[in-house]
Amino acid sequence: MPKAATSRKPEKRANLSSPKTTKKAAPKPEKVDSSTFLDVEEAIREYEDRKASQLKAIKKVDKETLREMLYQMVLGRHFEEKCAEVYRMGKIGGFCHLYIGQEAIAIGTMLSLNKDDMVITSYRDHVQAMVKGLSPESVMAELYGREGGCVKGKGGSMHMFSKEHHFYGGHGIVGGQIGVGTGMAYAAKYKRTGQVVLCFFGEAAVNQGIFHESLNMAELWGLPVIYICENNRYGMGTSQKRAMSARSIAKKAESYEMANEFVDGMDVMAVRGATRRAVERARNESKPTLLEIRAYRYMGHSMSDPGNYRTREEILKYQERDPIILFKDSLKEAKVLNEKDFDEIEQRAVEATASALKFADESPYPSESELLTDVLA
Amino acid sequence: MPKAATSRKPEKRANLSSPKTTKKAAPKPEKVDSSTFLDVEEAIREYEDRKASQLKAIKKVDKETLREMLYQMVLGRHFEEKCAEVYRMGKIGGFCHLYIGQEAIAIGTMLSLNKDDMVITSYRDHVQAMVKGLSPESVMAELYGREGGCVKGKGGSMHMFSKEHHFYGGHGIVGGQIGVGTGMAYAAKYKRTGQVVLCFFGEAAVNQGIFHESLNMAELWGLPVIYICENNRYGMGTSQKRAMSARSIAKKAESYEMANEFVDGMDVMAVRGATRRAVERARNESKPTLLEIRAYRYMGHSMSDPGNYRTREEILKYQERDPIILFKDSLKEAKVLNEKDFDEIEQRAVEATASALKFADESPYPSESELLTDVLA
Amino acid sequence: MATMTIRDALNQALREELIRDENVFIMGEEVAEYDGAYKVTRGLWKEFGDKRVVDAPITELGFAGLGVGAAMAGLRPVIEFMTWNFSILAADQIINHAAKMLYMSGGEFNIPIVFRGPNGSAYQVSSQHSQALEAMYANFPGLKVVMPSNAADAKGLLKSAIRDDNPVIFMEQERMYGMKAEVPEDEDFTIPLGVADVKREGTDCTIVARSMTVPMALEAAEKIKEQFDVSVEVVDPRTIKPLDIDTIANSVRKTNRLVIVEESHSFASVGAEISHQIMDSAFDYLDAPIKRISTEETPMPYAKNLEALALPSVDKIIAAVKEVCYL
Amino acid sequence: MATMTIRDALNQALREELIRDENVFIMGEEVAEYDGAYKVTRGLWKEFGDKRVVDAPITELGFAGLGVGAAMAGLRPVIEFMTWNFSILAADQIINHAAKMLYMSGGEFNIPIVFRGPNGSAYQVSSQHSQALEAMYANFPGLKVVMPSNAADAKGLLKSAIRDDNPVIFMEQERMYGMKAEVPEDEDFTIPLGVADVKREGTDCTIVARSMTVPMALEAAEKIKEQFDVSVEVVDPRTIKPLDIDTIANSVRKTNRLVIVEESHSFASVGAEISHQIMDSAFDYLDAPIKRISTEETPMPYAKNLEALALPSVDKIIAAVKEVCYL
Ligand SMILES: Cc1ncc(C[n+]2csc(CCOP(=O)(O)OP(=O)(O)O)c2C)c(N)n1
Ligand SMILES: Cc1ncc(C[n+]2csc(CCOP(=O)(O)OP(=O)(O)O)c2C)c(N)n1
Ligand SMILES: [Mg+2]
Ligand SMILES: [Mg+2]
Repeated sequence: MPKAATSRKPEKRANLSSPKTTKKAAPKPEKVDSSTFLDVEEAIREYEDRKASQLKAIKKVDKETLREMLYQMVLGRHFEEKCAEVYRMGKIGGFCHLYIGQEAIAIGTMLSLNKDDMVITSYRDHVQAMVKGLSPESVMAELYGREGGCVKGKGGSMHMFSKEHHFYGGHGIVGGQIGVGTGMAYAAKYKRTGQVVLCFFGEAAVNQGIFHESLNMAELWGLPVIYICENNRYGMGTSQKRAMSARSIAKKAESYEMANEFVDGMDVMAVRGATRRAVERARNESKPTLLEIRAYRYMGHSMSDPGNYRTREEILKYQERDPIILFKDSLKEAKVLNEKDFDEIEQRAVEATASALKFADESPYPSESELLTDVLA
Repeated sequence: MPKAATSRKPEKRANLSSPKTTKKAAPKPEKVDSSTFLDVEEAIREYEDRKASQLKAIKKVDKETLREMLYQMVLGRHFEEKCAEVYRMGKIGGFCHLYIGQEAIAIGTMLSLNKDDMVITSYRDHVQAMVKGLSPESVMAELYGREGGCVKGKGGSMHMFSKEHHFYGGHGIVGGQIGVGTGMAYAAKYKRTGQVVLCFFGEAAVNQGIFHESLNMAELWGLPVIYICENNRYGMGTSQKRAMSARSIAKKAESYEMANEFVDGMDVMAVRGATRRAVERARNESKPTLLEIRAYRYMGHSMSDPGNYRTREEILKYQERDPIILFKDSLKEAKVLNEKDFDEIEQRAVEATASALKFADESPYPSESELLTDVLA
Repeated sequence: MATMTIRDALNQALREELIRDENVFIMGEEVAEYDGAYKVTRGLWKEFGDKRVVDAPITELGFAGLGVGAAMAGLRPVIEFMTWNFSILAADQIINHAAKMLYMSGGEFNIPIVFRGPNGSAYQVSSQHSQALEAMYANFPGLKVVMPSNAADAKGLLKSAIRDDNPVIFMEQERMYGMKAEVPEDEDFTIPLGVADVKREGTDCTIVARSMTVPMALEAAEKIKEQFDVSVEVVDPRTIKPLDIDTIANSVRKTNRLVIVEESHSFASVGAEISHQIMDSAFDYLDAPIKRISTEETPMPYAKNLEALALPSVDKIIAAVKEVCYL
Repeated sequence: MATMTIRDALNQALREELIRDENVFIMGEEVAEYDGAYKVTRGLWKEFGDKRVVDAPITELGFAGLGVGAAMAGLRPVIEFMTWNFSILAADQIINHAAKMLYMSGGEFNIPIVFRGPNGSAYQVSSQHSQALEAMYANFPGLKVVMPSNAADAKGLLKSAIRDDNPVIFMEQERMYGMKAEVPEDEDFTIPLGVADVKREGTDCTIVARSMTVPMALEAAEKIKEQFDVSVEVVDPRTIKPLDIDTIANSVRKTNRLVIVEESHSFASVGAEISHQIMDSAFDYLDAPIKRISTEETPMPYAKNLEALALPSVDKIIAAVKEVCYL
């Protein structure tokens, strides 16, 4: 069971929500600035506030949906923790960017889409792919570089794709998918399919020129695309503050006279609500939206990360606000589930991940003839 | 004598300020939208307002400077009109982008710089180059592709340069100079030279990614650069409205928390004032500014331009507001000069241009050995 | 057959494909209301309207990326670069996205897109506007590269490019837009990609030329025939990638001599590739080293006399043929 | 002499040049506080501070352009691309601005800048992160292109690149950062750009290799000596442009056989250029067609087995040498 998903209201101690990275450590005073201090009073206040607003939102949604949301979050967390484990065993190669801490974004945004709505994202794509419908098996086998992977082992961690599930990848060039996603929305409008596009990227990608070029075209031509900036506070080792002159990313939309919203990415229901408003705007009015959803990346940027650019205290501060714990507590309080239901959910996630690992392990390497196929259609 | 520089207060007739493109023509109703109608009442009102504010500004500046400003504007106008003439005779090749209508920008921004302040601009660079100190001879000879040109005939119309005059070109890739200009400011700050950079570009260049990338870095690192968007309303045949989702370019600076100002580019004193404020900010506080200076391009984008994207009425509307006529009238009213002084100024401009043409005509073609020099230092 | 310019042939190809397939659309700077900077898209916006012929902001990377995404989602974009020089800004979307999408998605998403526009020099447009970029793009697997040299080829190849399921780099030449030739009128006239064309038969020396250098090579061949009674064969690969090396090699096996002419910088050029492949596949047939005429290794100067010196010319071709024929 | 890794040799070169010339500064993603994505800049930010070692936002085009402007105005920037793959976004500033500035300004503004970073494949980093781009950049006049293959060369060449008054494309290889060799300790140790190095002498066959394929070629040469008693000479051009073709040609005139090995796509590659130039300058000395081993013509696959197949290898080199030696 993924420990971080343990249901507990924050208490006055530090190693509460307990992924490995948060084990209590001697503070490194030279790196700590006041904004990163762990203020437990504040954590509790925030927790109560979030829960209150989450509870309100929960009331409007059916139980099945809510339980599925929690399941997907727990699966995402558990799957990624296992990835880290098997990566260290050498079963996964290359880069491997984990999603731990950001689950509320993928689940909150995607679970109320239509099946044929299109999604595109960066290299941090495992959980996005699964929420969009790819099986954990096909994702894990891809990570292993095996024939059973969703793209036959040719893409790897950064390049999950599935036409069937309208999942358009999995892209490795920071910002590149912002242009491509804009084009997908162009096609949807052109063909009047009624599809909308969710286009995900990190906050550091916002500095790339293509963000600017794409938003201008999307607003100019009224494209049904929702630009979702997953602001996890860092691009590799560089905090937003050190890379961006402005504090608000959402407000950058105003340069294009585009609708925008700032969203609390620790609250899956807030994410869901904002996305639904944006989806409506896209679907009914063919208008784009920029969402800045603020969350936090618990793990390193990829599996090799010196971690010297932030403090343990800072990580801890955000883990105190874990989106899974919060959502579980809310659902319990709202009587959507009890502890036993939660255990079952966790069990399902554990089994799904185990099955994925087994499938991946047993899947053969791609045949050598694959080297030269798919170069041209 | 350049007709457009004739001193006359707008009257209730159309072909007042009279470059060839404005000859009265049958309106093309299918292309006219209300914003382009020639409202003569409004033109007069605007003229009076501008003159009133210009007169105020004039009072604070010495006569020599004011006369030099007028001279440079008249020279710019006349020089460019001659370029058009000799281009049609085949003496200039390739592209040739004229500055007619925008003179208040180059002169208003540059004439109160320090000598060693740096300037960089696009392909529309003849007047910028001359205002920064290059001789009309060396600019015209460059247009002719001759040895006596400022870059020995290697660059042509789009690529004027002079290290001596701190003129950094003359660049042909839309937006490219925004990145380069940012770097020049980086060097000035690095070396603590006290120089500031004026970086010019058109309003269509604002859509390019490099604008966004550069402004972010400039604000993030506090670079002494003034980004000057010469908003002449069109990028080739595309109006701002058809290429940009937002109306205000100046406000785009807010995406970077950068200082900015919208400036009336028909009023050379307004341009001068805004630039001086920005230069002070750059020089004393090492902070960048974005200026949007709105003017109008009277001629085609380059010498080959079908002109089918706008109406004669629209051109006329702006020519009624000619910046040279206005400035001349203001100076007369302020008793800075009389008609005779103006005739002398015009005479000087005519002579300078004639001398430039003669020099260019007599300058030899570059020697063949130049083909392979300057490839590597 | 009708006689028309390359410009009109391209225009016809675009028009026919717009009619044939409603998923085809054209996007680029000034392609619509302005009728195209070089008038290749003349009249198309009037006929097909805002949806099918779209003026883009000056954001090459952005609209190339938009094209890639639109292609992924089922459209067949034709993206015009006003000139290929500006495509360098869009190279990431062409090279890292369009070219690799099919492969890295394990065959899930092909990218049926055409990037087109004039390539190479024009008339004194100086360093930043005169580059030929075929070597750059042909280096990357996943792209096809096409360079027509006359009106019929221009039409037939462009139609094939639009119907192709892969990203195609389609390179025209501004100096050639006005050149006329006969063009078949059949709406299903296409020329398959990947097939070279022998533009002139000969027995003593092969010239491989492409784009603007094909008419030069033909002129040189005539003059050489007259002056030296040497019979020159001119082969135009038409498609640079995939390259029809067999047609070239067969020619060389017959003539035993090869001159390659290209309007492109020489270092790691397409000419170098042809030279290497011929050396590999017809080594024993070569009676002289392969000679290559490229644009001089310098950014393009503006001055008229220097520009002329920098480019390939009929005289340079004649000199090269004389050299390989030991004349 | 001290034994050190290529990573440390590069680091030393940077450090020494930062000390030597206060106009030198380093900019790139994660080069400062993070110590460099691949640790080439380790410790430099701590030692030289925010002014000299600068973390840039992820805006390749922007900070490459900033570098060009800073160079115009008198600094000597060293711009790191985290990998060369990302430089494609910056290509316009490299190709259209840095490479052409001196020429189009008629000699007024030279651009003393180094663009550096790892080039080519790493370990299973898939299609968008595995490209080798030397052919692309070497095609454009106005750029120098350098590719070291051992620690001493890495240091000596990087110091020369930083002191050079032109834009230099400096390409490292991630797989090689940990390789050790002896490196002179003299602070004025430099290796001139444009001079090839014979890494191993031999009489029967020449291999031209660069970057990662040099150690492969040396290993292959040893094995060939053992197995077939064939003596292989290995030449490393080190600088791709300007290319020291004379050293290669002299070797071929001695051995009469040439194999070119490159970790790069083959079409219009640097290998093609070397092949053409040798054919041109040593045609009569060649006893067999020149053989070229390149990366396979496909985007890089992720799967370990496929990645290995795609790349050059010692076995492929041995097979090629056998072929040209008719063994
Ligand atoms: C164009 C480009 N530059 C640099 C990189 C290397 N890189 C990969 S991810 C990354 C950080 C991106 O941060 P952000 O956009 O915030 O997304 P996050 O990783 O936080 O999800 C960097 C620098 C890249 N892949 N592409
Ligand atoms: C990257 C690039 N794309 C396209 C062009 C062709 N082009 C030259 S000028 C121009 C219009 C630019 O308009 P704007 O920025 O408003 O400047 P203006 O010409 O009005 O001064 C275009 C499309 C170019 N030179 N560079
Ligand atoms: Mg981030
Ligand atoms: Mg404009």
